[in-house]
Amino acid sequence: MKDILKLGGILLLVTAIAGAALSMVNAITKPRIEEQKRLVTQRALTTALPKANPEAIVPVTENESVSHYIGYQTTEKQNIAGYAFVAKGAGYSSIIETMVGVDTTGTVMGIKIMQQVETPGLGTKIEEVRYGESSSWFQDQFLNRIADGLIVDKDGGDIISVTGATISCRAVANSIKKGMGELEERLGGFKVN
Amino acid sequence: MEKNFLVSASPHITHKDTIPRIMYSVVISLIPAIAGSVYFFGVRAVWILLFAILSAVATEALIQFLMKKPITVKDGSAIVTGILLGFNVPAAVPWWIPVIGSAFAIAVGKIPFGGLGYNPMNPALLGRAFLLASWPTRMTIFKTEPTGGTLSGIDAAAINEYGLDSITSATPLNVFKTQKGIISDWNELVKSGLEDPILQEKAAQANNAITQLYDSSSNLLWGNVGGVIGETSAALLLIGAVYLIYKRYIGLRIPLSYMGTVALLSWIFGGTEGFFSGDPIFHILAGGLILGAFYMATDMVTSPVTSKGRYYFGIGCGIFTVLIRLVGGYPEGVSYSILLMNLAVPLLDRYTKPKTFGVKKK
Amino acid sequence: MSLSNEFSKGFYKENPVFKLALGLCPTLAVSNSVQNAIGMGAAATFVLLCSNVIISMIRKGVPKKIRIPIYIVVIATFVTIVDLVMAGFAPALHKSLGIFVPLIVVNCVILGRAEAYAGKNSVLYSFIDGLGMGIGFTFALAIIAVVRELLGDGKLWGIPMFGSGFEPVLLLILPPGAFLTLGMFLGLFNWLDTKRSAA
Amino acid sequence: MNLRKLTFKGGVHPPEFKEFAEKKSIEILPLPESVVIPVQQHIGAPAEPVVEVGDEVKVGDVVCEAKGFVSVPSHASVSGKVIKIEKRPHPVGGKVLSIVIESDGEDQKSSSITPNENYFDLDIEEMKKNISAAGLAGMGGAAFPSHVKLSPPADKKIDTFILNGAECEPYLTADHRLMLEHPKEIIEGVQLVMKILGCKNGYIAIEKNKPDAISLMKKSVQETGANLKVVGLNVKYPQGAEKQLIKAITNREIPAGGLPMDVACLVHNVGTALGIYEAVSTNKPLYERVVTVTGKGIKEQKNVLARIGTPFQNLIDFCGGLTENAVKIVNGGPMMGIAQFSLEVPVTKGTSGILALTEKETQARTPGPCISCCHCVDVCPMKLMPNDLAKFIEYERYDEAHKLGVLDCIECGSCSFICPSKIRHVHLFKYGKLEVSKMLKAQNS
Amino acid sequence: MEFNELLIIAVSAIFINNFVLTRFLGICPYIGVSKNMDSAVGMGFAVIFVMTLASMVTWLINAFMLKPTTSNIFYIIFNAEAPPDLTYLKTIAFILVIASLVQFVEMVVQKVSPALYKSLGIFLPLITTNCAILGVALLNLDNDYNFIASIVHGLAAGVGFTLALVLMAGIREKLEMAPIPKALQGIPIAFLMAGLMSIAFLGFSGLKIQ
Ligand SMILES: Cc1cc2nc3c(=O)[nH]c(=O)nc-3n(C[C@H](O)[C@H](O)[C@H](O)COP(=O)(O)O)c2cc1C
Ligand SMILES: Cc1cc2nc3c(=O)[nH]c(=O)nc-3n(C[C@H](O)[C@H](O)[C@H](O)COP(=O)(O)O)c2cc1C
Ligand SMILES: Cc1cc2nc3c(=O)[nH]c(=O)nc-3n(C[C@H](O)[C@H](O)[C@H](O)COP(=O)(O)O)c2cc1C
Ligand SMILES: Cc1cc2nc3c(=O)[nH]c(=O)nc-3n(C[C@H](O)[C@H](O)[C@H](O)CO)c2cc1C
Ligand code: SF4
Ligand code: SF4
Ligand code: SF4
Ligand code: SF4
Ligand code: FES
Repeated sequence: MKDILKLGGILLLVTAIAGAALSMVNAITKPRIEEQKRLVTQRALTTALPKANPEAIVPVTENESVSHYIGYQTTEKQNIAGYAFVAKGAGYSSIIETMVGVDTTGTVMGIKIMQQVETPGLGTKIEEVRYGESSSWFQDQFLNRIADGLIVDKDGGDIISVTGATISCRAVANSIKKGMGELEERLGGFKVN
Repeated sequence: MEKNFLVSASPHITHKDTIPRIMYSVVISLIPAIAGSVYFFGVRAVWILLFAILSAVATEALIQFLMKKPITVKDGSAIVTGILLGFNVPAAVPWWIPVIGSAFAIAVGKIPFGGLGYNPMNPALLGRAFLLASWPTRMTIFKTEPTGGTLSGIDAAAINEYGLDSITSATPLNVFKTQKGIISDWNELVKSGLEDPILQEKAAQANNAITQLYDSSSNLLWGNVGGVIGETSAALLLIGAVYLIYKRYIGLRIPLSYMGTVALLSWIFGGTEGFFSGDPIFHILAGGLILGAFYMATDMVTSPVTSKGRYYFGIGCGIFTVLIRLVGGYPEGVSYSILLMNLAVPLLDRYTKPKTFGVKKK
Repeated sequence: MSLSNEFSKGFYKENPVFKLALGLCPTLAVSNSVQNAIGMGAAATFVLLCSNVIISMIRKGVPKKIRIPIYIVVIATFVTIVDLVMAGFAPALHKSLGIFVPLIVVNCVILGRAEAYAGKNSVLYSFIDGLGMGIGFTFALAIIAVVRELLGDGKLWGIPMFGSGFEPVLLLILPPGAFLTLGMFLGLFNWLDTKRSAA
Repeated sequence: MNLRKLTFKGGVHPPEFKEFAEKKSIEILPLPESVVIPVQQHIGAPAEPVVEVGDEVKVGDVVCEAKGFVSVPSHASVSGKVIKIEKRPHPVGGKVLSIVIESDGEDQKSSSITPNENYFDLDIEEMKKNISAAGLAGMGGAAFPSHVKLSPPADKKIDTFILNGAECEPYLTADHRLMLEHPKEIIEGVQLVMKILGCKNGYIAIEKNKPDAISLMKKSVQETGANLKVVGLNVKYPQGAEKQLIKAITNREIPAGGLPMDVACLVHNVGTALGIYEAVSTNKPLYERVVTVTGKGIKEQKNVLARIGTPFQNLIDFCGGLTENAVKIVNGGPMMGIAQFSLEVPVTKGTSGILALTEKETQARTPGPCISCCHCVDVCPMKLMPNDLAKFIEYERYDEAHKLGVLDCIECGSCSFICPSKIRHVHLFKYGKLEVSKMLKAQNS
Repeated sequence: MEFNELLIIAVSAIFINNFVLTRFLGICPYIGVSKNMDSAVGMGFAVIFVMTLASMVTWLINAFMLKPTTSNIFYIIFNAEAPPDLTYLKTIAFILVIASLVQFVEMVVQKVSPALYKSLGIFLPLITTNCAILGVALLNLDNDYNFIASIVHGLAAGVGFTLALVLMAGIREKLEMAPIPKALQGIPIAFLMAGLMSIAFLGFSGLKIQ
């Protein structure tokens, strides 16, 4: 019995030392990790809403979760530059999450794929940046389109899909299209040009 | 002086079947289907089959030579593997596709496990699965018109002139699947309260397309459809199969239980209007089911030896085929379902051992 | 045994992956690109080094009965440190290695070395052993990754290596490619061994 | 009879080649110059020589005595002088102690061979004694002492006797000829057996490829008024194996490791039945038997009545000798027979045929890999898995081979016959059975 | 949670993202214990059992001890100002919990059912350092599964592992009696076989279950 107590004590001591060490490391890294997480969303938002002031993009919540973001042109939160939302669609092997920015007329201003676990070399090419270019050719196709134009070639539209990955591409296009429909409803309609 | 007589254990006579005899019979039985493939796809088909066969045979011979083992390509099994691999690629692939596919089938799927008789999975199908995973685009361009083309794939001229799509003809199952996808997308939208006129229009078209597909069984039977080289004509494949059945090199347990399961399940689940609205005939004739059920699921090496085991094997193949066709990532499920069931063969054999004569059932 | 020997054994003679068949899960999982492989290798080497050192330092005070739990706590601590630091400073790598960073805890190489080596040897030797084994592990991951990334993706360290005409063997960066490549390498090393002992 | 097909599951259809000899009446072989009588021609304990070199013997004199119950005596098959008692090659393999008798050419019969009047009314024990004294060992191949079979333990009642006239082995026609030439005697033999056992159901089972034998037997049964059924069996090898035969006729399955008496049956071969008739009616011991000398390697295929102990060479010479291309000599049929090194070996009680095969028929078979074609599993009449068994034995995993039932194998050879890869299952199984028995013995002790 | 979602989790863990064949978890036992069918089955059941249990326990630990919620027991006991976020301790907490759990299960099984212990017992200690168990706990966390979903995921992951293991054992028992080139015998051929198995399992990739 005494033996067990002693062994338990040693183990507890070791664990406590470990815990203490970790809490120190955690204290140092925690802010950075959180900053990194925030940066991911922030970067996506700035890509999606290039015209908005990066400091003036605010989340809109509905039932305790973010439904979409509103981007203002100025720091004082005036003049809406556009809206952003996260579109989710089932791809080939994962749910693809895309940050989408649209202007007030319902035209896509920018998109950024945030999360996908598609097949390397196939579905992952929806994020491919060609050698010598600076942005993804697939995602660039979505710019300046309205919802009706978001159809991939295989379905009769003119968004060229990544060869061999129609499913992933269709998921992106369809999820954005669907998200824009929902956004339109929420806003009570886009402005007509 | 007396002569020395041969001495060996009984029996002293054996049946005339030998491994080469069986393998070459399979080759013969495939001749109608080969002829059909030339008719449908032009001389390209010949080249592709030739490359596939040569690569299979050369790979086997080369490895055995390097390992200083007896070279056994004379037994004909590599030839069968080569033909069946060639049958499993579309006609528009460049020459290196069948070459690499056959080489993989033999060098990875067969020789490492000890060669003929020891490979746990169907080499030709492994070759196909390898090609499909590695070059999915190459492996899914189908065309129906017989063309010469160049050895490196489809003519560049053709691509420029018509655009890729005009020589890309989807397989019936492909059409079936995309159209079904459109209908279900549409239903999704309706469910979420949105009605998109464009999609509505497309959904109506899709319904139409599926009906038309169902009506085209005679084309499916004779093979006038897109697909890999060997799968298009059900009738020509069946001629060869009848010969093999007559020779008793393949039995009916696997093909019948396989096709029966596909027919039943596709009838129940395959329709667009709820249960029991699918078209079993379509599902049997479209795609590679006939090729798979008679030539690949029946590969002796990779199917069970017990008679109950063979029924279960066929049923399992059928279930996976329908599952993949209806909800899987590919339009066609035959190759994967056979590969999956190959994995279960040792278990099937183990648990379906016949009851020894005179041993009471428990 | 000399120090240099202790250091170099991890490359070939006692290579943890090819010879001892340890740490196979991460080997398979992260060898789809050289970047991932080196990242994982570095993380594992760090943990291996630190835990070897600490364990050989405290080995005399550790009661035999609970040495494994204690080793695990020590290892888990360093793993968590790596995990946190990586998440903070190399988020992209952290994301692509996924749960395999925390899983270094159960990596058999590390516990294996703790039990087989650090628990019995001096700090200096344990340090060298950890370094050698870690680098050997990284080396194994890297050569598998080179094959897989080069042939399966046409790239090395993310940089395209072939002209646009090259169509990579996608299968190699898919899960089956991991098993097949590792299997081939294991066979190759076996074969080299038999050739060696024959010569 | 019900509509159930008279057959069993599995089996093969080897080419029959019965036409070589089936139309040839039994010819009597001239007396040989000397005969070689092995002390072991049956299953059980070897018999013990009771003559010495130099002794004069007459045909039918006992030359070696049964030793124990499961054993049979053997008799001189020629009259003359015992010239040697030494080990001689035996058709079943190896060398066996044998009594060599030089014939004096007179063929004097022993005085003990005397007809019994009213033999049918003999006491049952008396009959069994006659059978035992006649040295009868089953002539269907296994050479099991007949009197033992006829003395089942008290708790095993036998209600069915089956006369095995299947003769399913290709080439062989000895039983067929016996049925055509001695139908009445055979039927009497059957009736004697049924009387000894007190059983009611008697069947004469003949494969349908011998329609003349079936109709003659039917006619003879009618004429003698015997209470017997003649049944035609589907032509399929090994229809004549007793387990399969009993299954086909009675639908009873002998339990694994069991005997016919476990399902209240008894099976005897046609030759044995005739022998029983002769033993009971005339006290004639088993000193001669019908042997089919056949095969493409024989110039003139014949059925000959040969004295036990006659060297194979004599029979072959009588049939015109071997052809140029004869390369293999088999004691018995091609499916279960045993290949011989030389023609010195003697005809024994179990020699139903001498088969000479030509080069073309016996091309050297190099076994290939098993391609799991499942043919062997389909044909095995014992429903074993010969492919797996062969592998287990090849890799010396006798424990698994035992579990898979290697001891139940009847060595019929169907699996090896059908195998496209020419795997020598039976060879492996014979060896495997020995190893398994060794293993079991070791485990028991 | 809806039945459908649970079904998806289960099918995914067994077939689509099979733990062994696509996630590369539990490779050591997969290679090490698949030489013989009986031990494969034993190991399989042991893993299913421990995975389910570990999913359950680690979920509870995470929800009530590590996560910064108002139901955190440290928050409740020590009446702290704000619930502490201890999730950074998950690795160390989970590994210790799993190790003690396995030890505990071993003891209980030994007491309660010596027969079961005989067939499973030898596999239990092996499981402690099996990354599949820790992996399932971490994945439950990553995917934000609730209690029921975690249990289903753990169970299905175990079943998927067992499926791969048993299939492999069947095949390897046959490979024991095959003329495999010397250099490939043993572990190398097992990996090649795993690769081929994994190719067959690609057939499940992209499966859409509604
Ligand atoms: C191993 C493997 C992985 C695949 N991954 C993806 C993927 O990530 N995204 C996708 O859309 N399709 C994927 N596919 C699906 C096929 O490429 C499918 O046939 C293709 O989407 C249809 O061809 P298409 O894009 O030319 O229409 C994958 C197929 C295989 C064999
Ligand atoms: C494969 C096989 C085939 C047999 N075929 C025959 C046959 O055709 N005719 C026959 O009389 N005995 C045949 N036998 C022997 C019988 O099983 C049985 O031993 C015999 O009929 C018993 O009669 P006996 O004691 O008079 O020899 C065969 C045995 C085996 C194992
Ligand atoms: C030890 C032993 C005891 C036997 N006892 C009997 C028996 O009591 N009754 C019987 O009919 N046959 C008996 N037999 C003979 C077998 O039933 C069978 O006829 C013999 O093994 C040959 O059959 P086969 O030619 O079909 O292989 C016995 C065989 C052996 C080996
Ligand atoms: C009826 C039959 C079907 C066959 N099917 C295939 C096949 O689908 N794929 C293949 O590679 N080989 C096939 N073969 C050839 C051979 O069995 C194959 O190469 C072995 O699997 C290699 O060990 C077949 C052979 C026969 C007799
Ligand atoms: S002796 Fe041979 S051929 Fe004759 S019946 Fe018996 S087994 Fe058949
Ligand atoms: S295993 Fe035995 S009983 Fe079965 S077919 Fe072969 S030799 Fe005949
Ligand atoms: S199996 Fe053996 S004991 Fe039985 S009859 Fe055949 S040879 Fe004789
Ligand atoms: S018949 Fe020959 S090749 Fe066919 S399964 Fe049996 S042993 Fe194998
Ligand atoms: S590293 Fe995963 S089980 Fe060993």
